[in-house]
Amino acid sequence: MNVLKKLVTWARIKSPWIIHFNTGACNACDIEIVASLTPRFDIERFGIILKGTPRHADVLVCSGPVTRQIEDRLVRIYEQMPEPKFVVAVGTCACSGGVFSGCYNVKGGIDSVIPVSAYVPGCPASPAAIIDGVVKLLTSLEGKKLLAAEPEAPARTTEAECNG
Amino acid sequence: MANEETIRQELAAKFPFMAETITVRRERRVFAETPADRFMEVFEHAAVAMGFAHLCTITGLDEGENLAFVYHLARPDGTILNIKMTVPKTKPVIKTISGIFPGGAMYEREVADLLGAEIEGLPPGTRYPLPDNWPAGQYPLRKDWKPEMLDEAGFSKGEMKNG
Amino acid sequence: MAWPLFWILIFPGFLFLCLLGWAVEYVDRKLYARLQNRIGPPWFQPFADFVKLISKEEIIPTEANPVMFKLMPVLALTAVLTAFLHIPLWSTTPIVSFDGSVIVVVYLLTLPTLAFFLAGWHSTSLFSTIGAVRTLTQLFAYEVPLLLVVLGPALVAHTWSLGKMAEFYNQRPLLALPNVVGFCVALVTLQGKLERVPFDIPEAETEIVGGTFTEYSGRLLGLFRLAIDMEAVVGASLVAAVFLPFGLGLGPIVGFVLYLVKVLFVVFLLALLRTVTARLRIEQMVIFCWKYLAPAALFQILLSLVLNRII
Amino acid sequence: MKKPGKMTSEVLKASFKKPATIRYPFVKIEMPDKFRGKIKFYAEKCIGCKACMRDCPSNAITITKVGDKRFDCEIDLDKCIYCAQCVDSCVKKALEATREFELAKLNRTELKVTFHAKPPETADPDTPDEGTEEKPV
Amino acid sequence: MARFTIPIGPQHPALKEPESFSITLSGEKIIETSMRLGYNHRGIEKACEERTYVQDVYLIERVCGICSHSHSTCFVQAVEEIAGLVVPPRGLYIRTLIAELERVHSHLLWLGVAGHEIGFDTLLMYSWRDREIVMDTLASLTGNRVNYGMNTIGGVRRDFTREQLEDVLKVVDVLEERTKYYIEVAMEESTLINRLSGVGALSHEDALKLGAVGPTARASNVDQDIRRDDPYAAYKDLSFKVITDGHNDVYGRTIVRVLELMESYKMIRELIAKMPDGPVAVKAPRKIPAGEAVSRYEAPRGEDIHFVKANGTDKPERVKVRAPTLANLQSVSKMLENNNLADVPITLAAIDPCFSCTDRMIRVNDCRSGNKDVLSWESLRLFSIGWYRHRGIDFSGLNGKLKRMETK
Repeated sequence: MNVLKKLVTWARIKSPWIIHFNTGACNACDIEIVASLTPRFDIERFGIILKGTPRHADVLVCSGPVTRQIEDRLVRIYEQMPEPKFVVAVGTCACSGGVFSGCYNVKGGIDSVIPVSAYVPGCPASPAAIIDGVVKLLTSLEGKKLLAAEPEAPARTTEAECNG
Repeated sequence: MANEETIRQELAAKFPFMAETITVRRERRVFAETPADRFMEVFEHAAVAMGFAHLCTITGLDEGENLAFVYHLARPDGTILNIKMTVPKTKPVIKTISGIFPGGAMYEREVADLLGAEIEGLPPGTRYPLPDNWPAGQYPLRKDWKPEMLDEAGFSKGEMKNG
Repeated sequence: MAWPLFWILIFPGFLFLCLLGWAVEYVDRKLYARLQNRIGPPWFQPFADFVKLISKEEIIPTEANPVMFKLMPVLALTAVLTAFLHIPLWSTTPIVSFDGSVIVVVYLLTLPTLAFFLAGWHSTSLFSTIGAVRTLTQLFAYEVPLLLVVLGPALVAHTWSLGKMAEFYNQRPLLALPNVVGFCVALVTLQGKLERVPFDIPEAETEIVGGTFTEYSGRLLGLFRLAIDMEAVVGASLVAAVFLPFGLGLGPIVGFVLYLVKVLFVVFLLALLRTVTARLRIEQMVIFCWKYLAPAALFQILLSLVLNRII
Repeated sequence: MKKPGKMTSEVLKASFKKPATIRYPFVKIEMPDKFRGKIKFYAEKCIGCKACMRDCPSNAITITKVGDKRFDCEIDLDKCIYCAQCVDSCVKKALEATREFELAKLNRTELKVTFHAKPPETADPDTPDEGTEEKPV
Repeated sequence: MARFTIPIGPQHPALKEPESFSITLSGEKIIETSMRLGYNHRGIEKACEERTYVQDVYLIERVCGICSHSHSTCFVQAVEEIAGLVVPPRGLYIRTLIAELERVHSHLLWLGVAGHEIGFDTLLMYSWRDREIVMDTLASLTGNRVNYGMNTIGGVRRDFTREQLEDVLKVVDVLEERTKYYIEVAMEESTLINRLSGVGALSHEDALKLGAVGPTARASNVDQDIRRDDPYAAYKDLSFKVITDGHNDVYGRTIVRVLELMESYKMIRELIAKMPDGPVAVKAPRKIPAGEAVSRYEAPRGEDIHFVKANGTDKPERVKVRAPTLANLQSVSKMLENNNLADVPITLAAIDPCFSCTDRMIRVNDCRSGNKDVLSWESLRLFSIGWYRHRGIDFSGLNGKLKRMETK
């Protein structure tokens, strides 16, 4: 049976589909994320595709400190993603709120709203650093057995409103 | 420094009551202060007659017991005229200038949101920049306001959820 | 004996089609990336995508009708599989051969499109309903030229069975030459059937962010993508069997290699078409099909009738 | 009239050219030499004036006194914005911006880097060896 | 004609920023729009009052990710004016050099995004590939691809050696070649011209009345450029032409931005040629004496204005930042009038919104069927591409032509 587990974990590592979400960032990190798709860095060689809908995506790439107005939308997008899902916080603002962590309208890093699997510090995190972060996240999956969906998120049916 | 001097003389001649407040800080920068009630007159004269055709922005200041607003007007030749007027915090009402500068409406909404000024005659529109569910009566840019005041008003920051 | 089971499950059946489908998807994505001066995915990417999707949690929207929601991918898969049994791969006799198998194959190839429509319709999210409606409008546009163009060679061979047609052309390969126009039209309409750029209007990245498969995720999405890959293989081998029928019956090994070369050649042309063109809009696509493809197909039929007269 | 196949010659040519992709994780890339990456701390140079703590825009650096003339420094890589203002503010040049940019970590606690000062008895004032950088377990 | 309102949302998890527009349509024509902004409001001005001047330089620099040098220079100039610091000439020259390099990378970025908005993705791939050259130069000069951190109160933090400046000259030659190529595309390509001209019209008077700034205003014949009218840093010793254009529409803005690139290259060469020697910064006191100052800066998107009030302590009393995009946003509703829905993406992209201070959400409720459709930015973009392709303006042919020009 663990051959099957190994196979599934291998498959999850080799085909991580990502969805990008900007939670109030100064946009330097978003430009670097898009730059990693252009021919010079080309993350498709890792099997990574940028998907438009949370339903199809495995990895949620977030950039920016979470402002108050964005918070509920971030949670809604996170909930629409099927298990097992991961969150990569790109840039210092996403990791800890960065320079804006004192401002009144900012909640702090992404992990103050949703659980984060990998942190890529940098202001902005260069495309190479983002690729390094994603690769580290993927190689770490080899260790953990991720066959069954996490217990606390049982397969559930959610109301099919349009993706937020 | 010549044309700044002419601006000063012209303003001083037209509005003697504010003559001494007009100062020329450096080239292309003229600062002036007017009482609140005479402000519209001076503003209109500057914007229309003296050719200050571009309203850069409106800065709101919290000066202890009253609120001050600095209107930055720019002329194509680069000179900026900054007209300051103060209004008591108890009755922070100012008249809108979106009649002359429709673009100014957004700056006025920002001042109203962040400093709690009431703008008379402002056309209805969405609030900027604070969220809709922002507790009323909280004006972030006031000196006496602290971010913690938000939490008392039940607008909590949420605790740390670390995966 | 268990021959039929072997045929259905292993050889020209499910397993073979799966492997060939993934190989075709890999060739397509790699070529697409290389044409954009990028490296492109590794060779095992389609297999990894499939296994990952199968192991993911699937979310079924509450308003959606769960039975239909789950049934559609299976319907699409079965239709494509049964169609594959009718197509002569390298020997002139396909597994199932009867008079009229051409019509049946073309009909079976439209079933997946209906499955996509019903899937989009039943997942009730607004995105997918718009996507589903577009799948149907597109179906009407490319279906007629495809059918006409496949019937051309059948007329010349005086038979409706794919097996006999392959035999007929095998003896007189030269007769396949006038079918070139038909071959091009078949390629373009196959591109439409597989919903690939320039005809990927109902697909995920179209005008509506979700497209037909917005609400699908996990296993069902994996099955749908497998069905589309298989449909590509079946479509390519149908076009190869009808329009490039030379070299059949030279024994199993040589025949098999020749068949693979033919399918990869057709896939290469499809990938090229996908890189070169930009995405059409729905009205333009319908106009394009009726203004250019249908007349070309009719011309092909005329040519076949004239040929009929001569020989 | 739109001619769909116009790009064919160009696209075929592109497929024979070498792809413009640098294979990053397998081929190491170097940031230019004056790049502002992870900040490094030299414990023995520090005099504990805390100028860096005052000037850090996101208060990511904390200096703690652990003995006379011995200071530990703790840098939060997830708060730091890599502006290297601390390097400029430090009068004793005890801080330096390295070129290291691959700082991604899987949990946030690993992003706290502490530099410990040398233990007193072996501390030899004139040998400028830098403090041990010990990563939290 | 059925009149119905299209609120535009939700935020699309792609490149675009959160923003909310509500557009009233009659049939295809847009009658009026209203904007809901503030999704990116982080409360920077309040945070500035709680930090020292040295820290504020880095906080203000991160207001917007693409024009970070603009904001930090503007802020630092205001503080220097209050404190009466005179920045040594070499420091001013370096500051202006980085400013122009940032304008180059920002305009190239915009060119790609504009191409992407109208379905001409080849332009996106090409301009972003060339942009990588500028980004590498900036990384080797200033130590970071974006957020350069060059400015400090009283001057700049780094000095450049002769070789570094030589490399910049080489890079500028390569980029000038590429930009001539883009000008050729922008000027001649009929499909590009059809798709952009007549869209998002803003007359000269409206531009003045609504306070449009930067390339958006200059494309409506408003001859204003802070670098010439209110020169700061080293612009008074530079000779350059202010590009204005009479098209009053998106096509004019494209021309203005592309030609401005050429001007920037000339300025960079002049700056490096005339670079004086000497120190690059002067020691700044920690406590800035009481006073107030207004400083302006010509950011790639327009006039960026900062008002700083100091009260003698080491923390500013008040910092007011008005990003150029806020001024341009006023004129967007005027631009969108009697255009059609398909023109919304390119009109919005044409003011090159400095992403982090605007937000975009698109929500379509169809009055007839009554169901609420949420059209994301991406789908609105594709809708507009298709809508124009239906009218014969389409880019797939163009992609090829541009690529062939490229390989000639």
